[in-house]
Parts: sequence; structure tokens; C-alpha cells
Amino acid sequence: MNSLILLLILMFGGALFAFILNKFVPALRDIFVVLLMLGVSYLFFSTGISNRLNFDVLGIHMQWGFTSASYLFGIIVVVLGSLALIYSTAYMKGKDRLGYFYMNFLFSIGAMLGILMSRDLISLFFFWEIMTWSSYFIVIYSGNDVDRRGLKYMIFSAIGAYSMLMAIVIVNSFIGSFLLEDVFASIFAIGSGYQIAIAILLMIGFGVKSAMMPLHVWAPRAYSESPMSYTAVFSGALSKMGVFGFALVLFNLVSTQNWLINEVVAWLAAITSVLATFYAVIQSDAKKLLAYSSIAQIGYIIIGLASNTYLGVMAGLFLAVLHAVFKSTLFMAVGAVERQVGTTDMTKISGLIRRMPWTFVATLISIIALAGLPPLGGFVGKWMLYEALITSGHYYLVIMVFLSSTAAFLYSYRILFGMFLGQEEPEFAHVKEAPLSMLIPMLILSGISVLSGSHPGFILEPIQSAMASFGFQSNLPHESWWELTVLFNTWGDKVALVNVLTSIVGVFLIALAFITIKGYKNQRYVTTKDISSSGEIIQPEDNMTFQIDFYKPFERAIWPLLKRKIDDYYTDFGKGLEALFDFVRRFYNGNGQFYAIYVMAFLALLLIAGTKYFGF
Amino acid sequence: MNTILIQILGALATILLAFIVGMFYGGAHRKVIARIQNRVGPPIYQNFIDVLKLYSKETSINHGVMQHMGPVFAITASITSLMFVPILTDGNWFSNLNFSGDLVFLVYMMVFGSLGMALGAGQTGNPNSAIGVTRGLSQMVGYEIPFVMAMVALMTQFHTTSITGMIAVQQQSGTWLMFSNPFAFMAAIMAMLGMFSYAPFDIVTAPAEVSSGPISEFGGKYLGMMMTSGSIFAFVKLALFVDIFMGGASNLVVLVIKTFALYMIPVLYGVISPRYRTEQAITYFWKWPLFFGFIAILYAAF
Amino acid sequence: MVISPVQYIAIPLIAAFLIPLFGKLNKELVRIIPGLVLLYLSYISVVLMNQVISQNTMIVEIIAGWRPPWGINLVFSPFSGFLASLFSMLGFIIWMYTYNFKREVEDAQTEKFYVLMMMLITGTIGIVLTGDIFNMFVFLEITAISAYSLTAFYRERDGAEAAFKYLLVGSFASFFILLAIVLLYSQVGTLNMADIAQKMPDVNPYMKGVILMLFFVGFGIEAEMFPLNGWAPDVYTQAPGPIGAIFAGMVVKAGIYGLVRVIFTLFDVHEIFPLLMIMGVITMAVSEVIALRQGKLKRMLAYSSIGQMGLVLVAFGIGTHEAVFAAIFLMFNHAVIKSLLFLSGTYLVYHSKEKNISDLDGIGKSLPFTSFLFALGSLAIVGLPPFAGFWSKLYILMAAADVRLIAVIAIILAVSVVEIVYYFRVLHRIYFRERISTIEIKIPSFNAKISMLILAIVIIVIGVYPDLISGLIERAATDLLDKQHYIQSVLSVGLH
Amino acid sequence: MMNEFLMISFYGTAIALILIGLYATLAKKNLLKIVIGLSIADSGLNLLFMAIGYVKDGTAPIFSAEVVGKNVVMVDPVPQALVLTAIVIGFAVTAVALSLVMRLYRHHNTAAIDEIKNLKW
Repeated sequence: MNSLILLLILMFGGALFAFILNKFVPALRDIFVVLLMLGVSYLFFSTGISNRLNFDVLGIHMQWGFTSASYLFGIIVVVLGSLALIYSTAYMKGKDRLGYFYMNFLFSIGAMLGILMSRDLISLFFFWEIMTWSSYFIVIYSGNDVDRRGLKYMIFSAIGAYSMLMAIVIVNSFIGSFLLEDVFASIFAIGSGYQIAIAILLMIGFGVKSAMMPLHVWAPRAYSESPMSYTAVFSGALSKMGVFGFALVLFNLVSTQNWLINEVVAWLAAITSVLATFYAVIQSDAKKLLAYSSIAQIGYIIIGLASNTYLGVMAGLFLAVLHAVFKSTLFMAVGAVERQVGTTDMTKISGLIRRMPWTFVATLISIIALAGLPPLGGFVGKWMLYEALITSGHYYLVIMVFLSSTAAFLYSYRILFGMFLGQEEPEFAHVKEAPLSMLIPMLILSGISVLSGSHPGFILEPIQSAMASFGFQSNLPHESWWELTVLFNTWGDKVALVNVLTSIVGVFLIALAFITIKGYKNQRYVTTKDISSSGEIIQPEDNMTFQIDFYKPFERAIWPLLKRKIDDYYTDFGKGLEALFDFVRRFYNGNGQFYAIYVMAFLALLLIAGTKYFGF
Repeated sequence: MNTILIQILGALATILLAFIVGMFYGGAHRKVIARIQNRVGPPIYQNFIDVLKLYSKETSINHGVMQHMGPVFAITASITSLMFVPILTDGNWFSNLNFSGDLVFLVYMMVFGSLGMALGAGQTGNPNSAIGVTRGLSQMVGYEIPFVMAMVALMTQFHTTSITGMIAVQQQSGTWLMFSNPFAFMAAIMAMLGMFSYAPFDIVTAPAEVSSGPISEFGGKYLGMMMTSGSIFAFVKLALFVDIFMGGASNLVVLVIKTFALYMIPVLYGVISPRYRTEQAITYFWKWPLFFGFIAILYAAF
Repeated sequence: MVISPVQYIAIPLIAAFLIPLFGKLNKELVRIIPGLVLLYLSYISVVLMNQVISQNTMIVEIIAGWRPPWGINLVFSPFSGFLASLFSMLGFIIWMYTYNFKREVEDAQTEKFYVLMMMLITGTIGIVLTGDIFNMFVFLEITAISAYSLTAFYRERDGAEAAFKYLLVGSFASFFILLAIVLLYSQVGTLNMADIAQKMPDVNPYMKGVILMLFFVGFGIEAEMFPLNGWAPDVYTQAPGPIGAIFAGMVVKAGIYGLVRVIFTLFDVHEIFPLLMIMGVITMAVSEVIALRQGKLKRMLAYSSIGQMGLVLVAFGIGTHEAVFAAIFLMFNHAVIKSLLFLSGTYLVYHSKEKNISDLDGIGKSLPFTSFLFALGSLAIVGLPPFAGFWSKLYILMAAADVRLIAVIAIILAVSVVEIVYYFRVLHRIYFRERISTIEIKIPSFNAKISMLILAIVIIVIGVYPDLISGLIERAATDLLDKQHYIQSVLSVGLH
Repeated sequence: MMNEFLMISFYGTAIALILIGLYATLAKKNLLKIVIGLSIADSGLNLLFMAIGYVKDGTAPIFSAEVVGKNVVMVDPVPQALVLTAIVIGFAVTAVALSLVMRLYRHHNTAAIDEIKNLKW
């Protein structure tokens, strides 16, 4: 059997089987899902990109198979999926409806693989919708406020998906084929108006999943209220499907005459990233903070893709991979805190660093990667992005990105401080480190973040071949991307990562040694209650934690921007619609005679109009 | 082997230079303020004495590993940034890693230190530290933007993102960049006021209300290291500005003159200014400096 | 016994009248006989469909020895046969569901229920199979009368009110259709549909228009076209659950069959297609929008059903082969899915007086199986893959795109979003609310579970492998569009 | 002349009956009157059908010894057969309608159609 089919059968069949297994032998469920996912990962890696499967459904020709671009995203999906499932086994322990959870979890991973292996628009859409509803079922898993939150996700997903579908059928009506290669080959032959419409409609679809403004309003709550083990995949991999779609559209369906589309997309993404960052800064719940941060980060990715320069696209894809790595680590870490402490509200928790040191380490590394500080991978991506934008003349865009990433330092610090630093309150004295099966995935992912900073080549290598499949030929003087340690822009300016790393690590170690060697042994730990306090004596029960209104001054400065949320407009629009619908309802007023009169009136209308319009 | 040794020696010399110059400038700062306020003020070498004293102290308590590492982060950042900033325009002695990084990298490297220090400050659990940190970071968002705009303007104007490239441009044309793109210079200088966190932007440390901000829980060697880092950092910023806007320095004397002149801008501006609240500071940066930055980019691009 | 289409009519009709007699013998026989009959009908459906498809013909059955155009004849063409097969199989599944339905309270009325149900099924099958326009009217009336009575089946509900509205509007439908037949007869002098179709070009165009409009309104009422569908939501709400499924799955489909048969075969007037499509769009938009604001489950399902019928009309109105294919596919899907929703929904609000959606809060825990199937049906009806509804919606959109009806596509998709909203709202209540209502819960009997499960499996299988059924639908679409073939096949019967 | 008058009166009566019936159905509030209206309209339709089938000077369409082989004009037999069916159907519908009216009256204690509006929207 073709390994592509086997992959999907394993995934979907396994999902159903996990559901059934949970009913009868719950004990085996965890082992089963992890083994299944590992098996699927193995199968995925053993499936090359040359494998193609052709078949017809309902007279529609379809084709499955990975390209090097989708393979890149596939790697994200299976790696994150496996790690998140391992993490899940501990995180979800003791919760109910686990069969439901794992079934939808596996469904959505399977659907993502399906999307990536689709070489035609119909199967793409088919799997896209499966992904939508399976992820939706997990979003509403917790059951809080489903009506607003879940529906919002579903409505926006549906709007997105249906605009995609609209584009798909329009494309087909012109080209007569759903195959991506046919579409790419002949898209520019059709009218330019339709061309733009198709691109925009498709991008609405992908924009919803990648939470681009103004279609992002579902995302914060959806990310933050799903179980964290899923959010890791949701934000890490699922939102990347939108990015993947953007890549398909921007590189293949937008002709160079329509460069304005690229600009608009880039600017929307930039505004998204700035606003989302601002919102992230003023959050006090770690999950929501990360949710907004995800939206912002995907903004960067899309800016990179939309810049349509070699370096920019590479930056976008690199950030996509890296975002998957560090953001899922962060969600996992927050999940670990949630599980061990019971809340992620940063106004309530503080000072967990000594209780959950490994979680802290993973968080710290991921935050450094997120903030884009050297020497971790985030810097590599950011650098490439900036340089690409500057060298290609997107002067103001680069300012937006800078603004967003500078403001990102604020929430980066907030999340570290909010959960791990600050006053160690006695109520958290009993908190223990998360179990090993949660730590290991986090630490593995952190390891990737670290490695990507000094040797980004191992990520850039597959990205480079992915870009080749998008039609970007390398113009940079590198023979083997594996060995890449110096970043170049098109003006020839560079950053030597090895020098950066040597310098930072060297200085750090020397300084650390300098401060540690003499006297550290004699130092003793004092609690955080024993601090300089202008003479006041602080008692252990005094709560000295500074957590509420953390960035109030900043919030005041940016308040004019945040005053009116886009969400409110949607709510008003929805209310207006409902009122309209209620008005329409009045038509059925309950009186049978009226219905009869409608019939007569309609007939009379038809007879009068019929002679005029239907040519009798 | 020999080259590496020379490199390391060169690096050490650079650090020493930066440290000494930075420390003296700190002393000068105090002296100037005192003079203007009609006081005698501490001697100009007072900071050396302080640092020496602090290093010789034995630290006996800490609040955890992050506090221990905070100063290390800070000094790592300042020294690494120093390594990437050209000190002199010619001669290999102070070149270090000048050609290995560019402006964007440097902007990020400069943030690294404050974030690392903020982590250390965070673990102390002192609310004053945390308050100081949040103010500092918020203010940073304010001044980074005009600064970056100025940088982007220059980069687009001269098609290079590296500092050495910009020095080369100035040497070729003979015009300082502050004249080539005056708007960028205006924006950058106003941003620099914020970077130094002197009055009116000194709410971060705000000695009167929050003890002394982020470093309130640090003492002994920790504080010493912080001060060292701060001095080096001050020098890095000045050297960077000199390199970019004032054509760099061909020898140490020129360097000192130029940096000192530049340094006096925030110092003198601070002396005559009251203090801004954080949001006022941010809005300050987002008014005229932002406008200048905007114009600068337009000027550069067209 | 030789298998012939006439058994579709004869056997259930005879069974309907014999049921009371059997009831005298044994109470259980009353329940079993309909099942046996429907099973047999399903069997002959398989045989006849096989014959029709494999021999690429249509079976024309002459009744009482008068060959067309003089006598009444039954036409088992790919399209009508497909629908007849669908009705008998769906009927069997619904019978399975009703086998133990309300056994404890309704035993006395069981006979009436089954008699009426058999007549209803006979009527619907008759409508699609007959080749005679007046005969179609008669079957329509059989359907209607049994439907009126079944609507008012429960005395304690507002069934009589709904039934009266249905009767009032339904009488208009039969009045117009009969009037149309009368006028048609006055023009062509024949009642055989093939013959009428053949002679249609000779008819005075003004008269033709009037007759067509009368048919349009008459069958439009049965097909639940806006604004003629005032009766429909009430009827769905008040009829017993399985009858609601029959209404949604068969009666409306028969009405639509009548409409399209008249439009496509009898008249073949292409000017009417835009009207059909516009009315379909309006019907769909209005009723889906109203469904969003419903507080009662069955009423919501009813409006949703009307909306889907609007979509079918849109597809027929586009009129291309692809569109007709999509429309028939959607009819099939809707019959299966909406039946599942009505059947499972009935158990969800079994003891609830008001049938409010809010009574469903947290019922997912108490009735996991039924709720699951309802959820599955909801996903399928809104057209999410991998369920059956997806493909038909896709094909409709493709067909609309091919004739560049971009606005129609947009409306269909916008309405689909509305559909998603109200179905998912119900799902939220089922699964994510705490149960607070004290209404007793009715566990479905085993046979009901089996019947719903069959429907669910069909939905999934068709969704994953639509080619299983697309061949039949393809032929049905060809049949509907190929007017000449129909005329020839019918009129040539018995010539030699 | 006579025949034309007959035809006109046939058609006229039929149409008048239909219009009266429709008026009653659409305008009267009483359920019973509505049902009566339906019935009248139905009768009108039947009459119309008969009129259409009428052939001038036609005899009853019965093949008897008198007509076989002769050139006798007969009225169209089909409408008569159909009208018979239609009458039966109309009767059945009226019966159902009346029983429903009874049920409604018992249930609501009124026969005014605009007061029976439990099911709406």
C-alpha cells in the first residue's frame, strides 16, 4: 500500500481506535497514542518527497504527495505532534473525556499531514475542514464559555474556509482542474480581476488560521483555553498551515504585477504583530499573553513571506520553524505551571523558579529565542527579516517590526517574572517540578532553540530546498547550508554567528567564573522576604509581589490604540444581524390564513411578472 | 596562535579603555551636575573608588541563581557589544570583531544586557526592582523606535547595514552623516537621551521613590559588576554614535573629544530638566523624534 | 412473483388497508407488516435499479393494459427509480426506528399510525414513479391527506393547528395543480407526461406560461419554496419524530421531484430557471437565517430543512448537468442526514414539553450515543468533510462557478456560516453545559439505535467514498435532462 | 346561441364559484367558513373541468348499441372520470379538515383562525 494512504489510515483509524480504546481499556490509551504518533513519524520520515499518488473522486482528479516545502512543515507537525502527545500523557492525566480529546488531537494532526500532502485544492480543502472541526472540538474541550469562544473560532474558520472554497471553485471554473500544478501553471492566463479575487479569497482563508488581523479575534481565547498540550500544536503547527497556505498563494498565485497584494498583506501582518504585541503586554494571564504573542509572531512570518525576497522568505520560513519550536515550549511550560500550581494568572503566582527550575530553564531559553536575542535562533530569524526588509526597501515596515519586537521584550520579561521570579510566596512552597514526561519534550525543544542559534544551517538546509520548490533560487554564496555560520544580506553585510557565540559564551563564562570562584561558597540564600525595604520589616505573610498592573505606564501610553477592539465591531455587527434575522422571522406570523394569502400573492405576482419577464 | 593572542590582548585593551573612559565620564557627569547645582561634587575619579570598594567586598547573601547571573548577563552584553563597535577608524589594535556584526545585531545585543539584568533584578523579589524594570523596559520601547528609524534611514541612504561600512562612507565623502542626514541625527540624538536614562528619563532608577530601581537589591561585587557594565555600555553607545554620525575617530584623542562632546548632550539636557513619568517619556519619544525619524527615512529614500 | 414497479404502489397500499385486519389477529403484526413490506420494496429497488443501470433503459409499466398515452403508466427511470429506492430504503430504516417508538403510550393508535405511514410512503413513491400527470395529483393528495392526519397525530400537542395550516395551504397546492392539469388538458388533450412533453411546443405560449406558473406555485408549496412554506415549520414541529424524518426525507423530495419533472420534462422552458434559482436562493437565505433565531430544536431542524431545499432548488435552477447532478446528490444526502437529525433529535427532546434547545443542556452525558449521532449529523449537514454533505455542496458550488454565478456562491457560503452557527450552538448545549433540567430522559430502544447507526454509517461511507453512489446519481441527472429519451422510452412501450 | 350561452354560463359559474371559494378562504376568519370556502372552490374547479370536457351537442360517452358505428359527437370522457376522482379527494380533504376544525375548537375554544397562533416564528 502506498505509504501516504497508510499514513492517513493510521492517523485517522488510530484516532478512532484511541476513542474506542478509551472506552474499554483506558490504561492502554496513552501508550497507544504515543506509539501511534511515533510510528506515524517514522512512516513520515521514511516517505520521501517523490512519492505521488493519483486518483479520482467524483470525477475530480486528485493527487497526493509531499513537496520539499510541505515536507518542511510536515517535519514541524510530526515532531511537535509526537512531543505534545508525550507531554499530554502527563498533562491530561486524570481529566475526563480523554477519548474525545485524543481522538480529535490525532484527527487534527492527521488532517494537517493531509493538507501538506495534498497536491490539489479539493483534498487540501477537505483536510483543511477536518483540521478545523477537530481543532474546534479541542478548543471547546474545557467547556468554559463555549458559546462565545468556540463559536467565534468556528465562525471565523468557516468564513475563512468558505472563502477558500469560493476561490477554489472559481479557479476550477477557469482552469478545469484542481491540481496545484495546473493551477499554478495557468493562473496567470485568466483575467486579472479574477486573479486578484482568487488570491484574496484564498488568503482570507489562510489568514484566519494564521490569525491575521482583522481575522484574528478568535485566536486569543482559542489558544488560551485549549488544553496546553494541544495549544502547543495549535499555535506551533496548526497556525503554520495558514503560513503554508500564504506561501502557496504569495509565491504561485500572485503575479509580479500585483505587487500591491504583497504590500497589503505585509502591512496587515505588521499591524497584526504590533497590535497583538501590545495586547500581549497588557495581559496578566500567561496563556493569553502567549496567545497574543503567537499572533504577533505569525505576523513576522507572514511579513517575511510577503516581502518576496530571498532572504525575507527564508527568514519567514525560519521563523515559522522556530516559532513552532519555542512557542510550543512556552505553552508546554505554562501548561506545566498550570498543572502544578493550578492557575496561570500571573497576578496570583510568583517565584516558582526554585520550585520548578527545569521548567524555568526551558522557558528562559524559549523566551530568549522568542525575543530574538543573540545567540539563540530567534535572532537569526529576526536578523534575516530586518535585513531583508531594509535591503528591499520596506523602510516603514521594518520600523513596525522593530516596534513589535521591542515591545515583545516587555511581555517576554513579564512571563518570566510573572511565573518564576519575584516574591516566593509561602502558598507555593509545596509546588513540585513537573513530571518527566512533560519536561523531556520541553527540554528537547529548548535544545533545538539553542542549537538553531549557532548552527541555523540544520534548519536552513530544508528551508533552502523548500524555497527551491517555491521557485526561489539561492543567490547567496553557500555550498552547503549545513555549515552555514555567517549570515549575509544582499548588500554583503554579515553577522558571524560563530564570533557572536564565542564572544558571548566566552565573556559570560569568564565573568561568571570571576563572580563565582571567590566567595560563592560562603554565600547563603536568603528568602525574598528579606529584602531592602527602607527600614520596614517584612513578614513572611506580607505579600510584596508586584504583579498587578505590571505595565500600567506603558498601557497608558498606548491606550489610544487599544481603546476600541476590533472584536467590538464584530459584536455590534453580529447583534445587528440578529436583529435583522428576528425581523425576518416575523414573516411566519402563525396565522394560517396569511400563509394562504402569501401563496395567492406570489401566484399573482408570478402571473403578472411572468408575462413580462419570462417571455410568455 | 599569535593572531589569537593579539586579538585577545586587543580585546582586553579595548575593555580597559572603555572601562576607564566610561568611569571618568560617569565622574564627569556627577561633577557637572554638582557644579551646576552650585555644589563642589565628588572628585572625578570617585567612581573608580566606588567600584574598587565594591569589588573588594565579600558578598554573603543572594536570592538565587538568577540574581547571581544577572550582573554576568549585563557585563556579557556590554563587552560583547563593545567587541563589535569599531573604536578607531584605522589600525588593527581595537578592531576586535568589528567586521562580524552589523547595526541590527548591535541593537539587539544592547538589549540583551538590560533583559539579563532585569532577570537578576526579578529574582530578588524586591518590588522596587520589578517596578524599575518595567519602567525601564517601557521606556526602552519609547526610544528604540526613533533610534531604529534613524538607523534605517542611514542604512537605506548608504546601502549598508554595517558600522564599518558607514565609517567608510563618511571617509570617502568627507561629510559626517549627521550632516548627510540631519533628521536621522536629530532622531537618534533624542533617542540617545533616553538611552542614557539621565534626567528627564531617570524614572527607571528614580532614586527618590524606588530605592534605586532594578539594582536596589544588588550589593558588593554584583553592584560593582553592574557599574562596570554600565560604564562600558555608556562608552559603547558613545562610540557607536561617533562612528555613525561623526565620522569615527582616527586616534584616541579625537575619540575622547568627540565622545565627550556627545556625552555632554544628555548630561546637560538632564540637568535642566525635571523628570518625566514613564508614559510621558514614551509619548515624548513618539512625538518629535518619531517625526524626525519619519522625515529621515523619507529623506533617505527619495 | 415477477418484480415490477407496480408493486411499489400496490403492496404498501394493500398492506395499509390490511393492517387493521392483521391487528385483530395479533397486535405485534401491526408493527411487523410495514417492515416486511418496506423490506420487500427495498429488495425490489435493488433489483430494478440494477436492471435499469446495467441495461441502460427505463422500465415503463403499463397499468390495465392501456399503453401510453392512453393508460396510466409507471416509469421507473434512473431518476424516479433512484428516488423510489431511496424512499423505500429510508422508509425501512425509519420503520425500524418506529418499531418500539412510544410503545408504552400509543399502542391503541399504532394501527392508525402505520396505516397512515404506509399511505404516506405509497403516496411519495407514487408521485415519483407515475408517468401520468393526473395520477401524480392523486398520489400527491394521498400523501397530503395522510400527512395532514399524521401531523395531527398527537392530541395533546398543537398538531391540529399545524395540520390545519398545512391543509389550508396544501389545498391551495392541490387546487393550483389541478387547475394547471385542467388547463393543460384543455390544451393538449392528454394526461400522459411524455405525451404532454411531446405536444408542448404546440401550446399557446401565454397559456403555457399560466400553466407553468400554476404548477410552479403548486409544487412550490410542496417543495417548501419561500414564500409558500408557511406551513412547513409548524408541521415538522408537531408531527411525530419519525414522521418529521419522512417529511424531510421523502415528502419534500417528492414535491421537488414534481416541480423539476414538470419544469424539465414537461415544459423544458429555460426562462424559468433563473426564477427557480432566485427563489431557491431566497428560500435558503431566509430560512437559514430564521433557523438561527429558533429556540426550539425541531423548529430549527425544520427551517434548516427548508433551507436545504432552497439549495436544491438553486442547483436545479442552474440547470447544467453538473448542477442537476449536485442537486440530486444533495437530495440524497439531505434525505439521509436530515432523517438522522430528526430521528436522533426526537430522542434528545423526547419528554420535553416545549422541545426547547435549552432542554438539551448537558444531555450528551446521559444520552451519549444519540448525542454523538446528532453531532455527526450536524457536522454532515453543514457540509464539513469527511461527511456526505460536503461533496454535494462542493458540486453545487462548482456548478455555480462554471456559469459564473459568483454572487450565488457567496450567498450559499454565507448561509452555510449561519448554518454552522446554529448547529454548533446546539452541540455546545449538548456537550458543554451542565444538566439542570429535570426532564426525564428516554433511552432509545435497540432498534432505534440500529436504524440511526445505519444512517450515520451511510453518511460517513458516502463522505469518504462518494463514488459509491455517484454512478446512480449521474444516470439520474442524465435521465432528468434527457427529455427526448424519456418521451421515446415511454411512448414506445407496447408498440410491438 | 343556446350552446354558447350554456358554455358561458358553465365557465362563468365555475369561475364565480372559484372566486367565491377563494374569497371565503382568504378573508373569512372562521375556520368552518374557510373549509366551506375550500369546498366551494373545489366544486368550481370540478365544474370548470367538466366544462372543458364538454363538446357541443355531445352525448354521454357511453358505447352502447345506439352509438357504435355511427358518427355521434360525444363529450370527452376523461374529464368526467377525473372529476369523479377529484370529488372523492375533495371529500376526503373536507372530512379531514372538518375533524381538524373540531379538534381546534375543542382545544382553543374558538374558531377564529387569527386566534390560533401557538406556532409561529
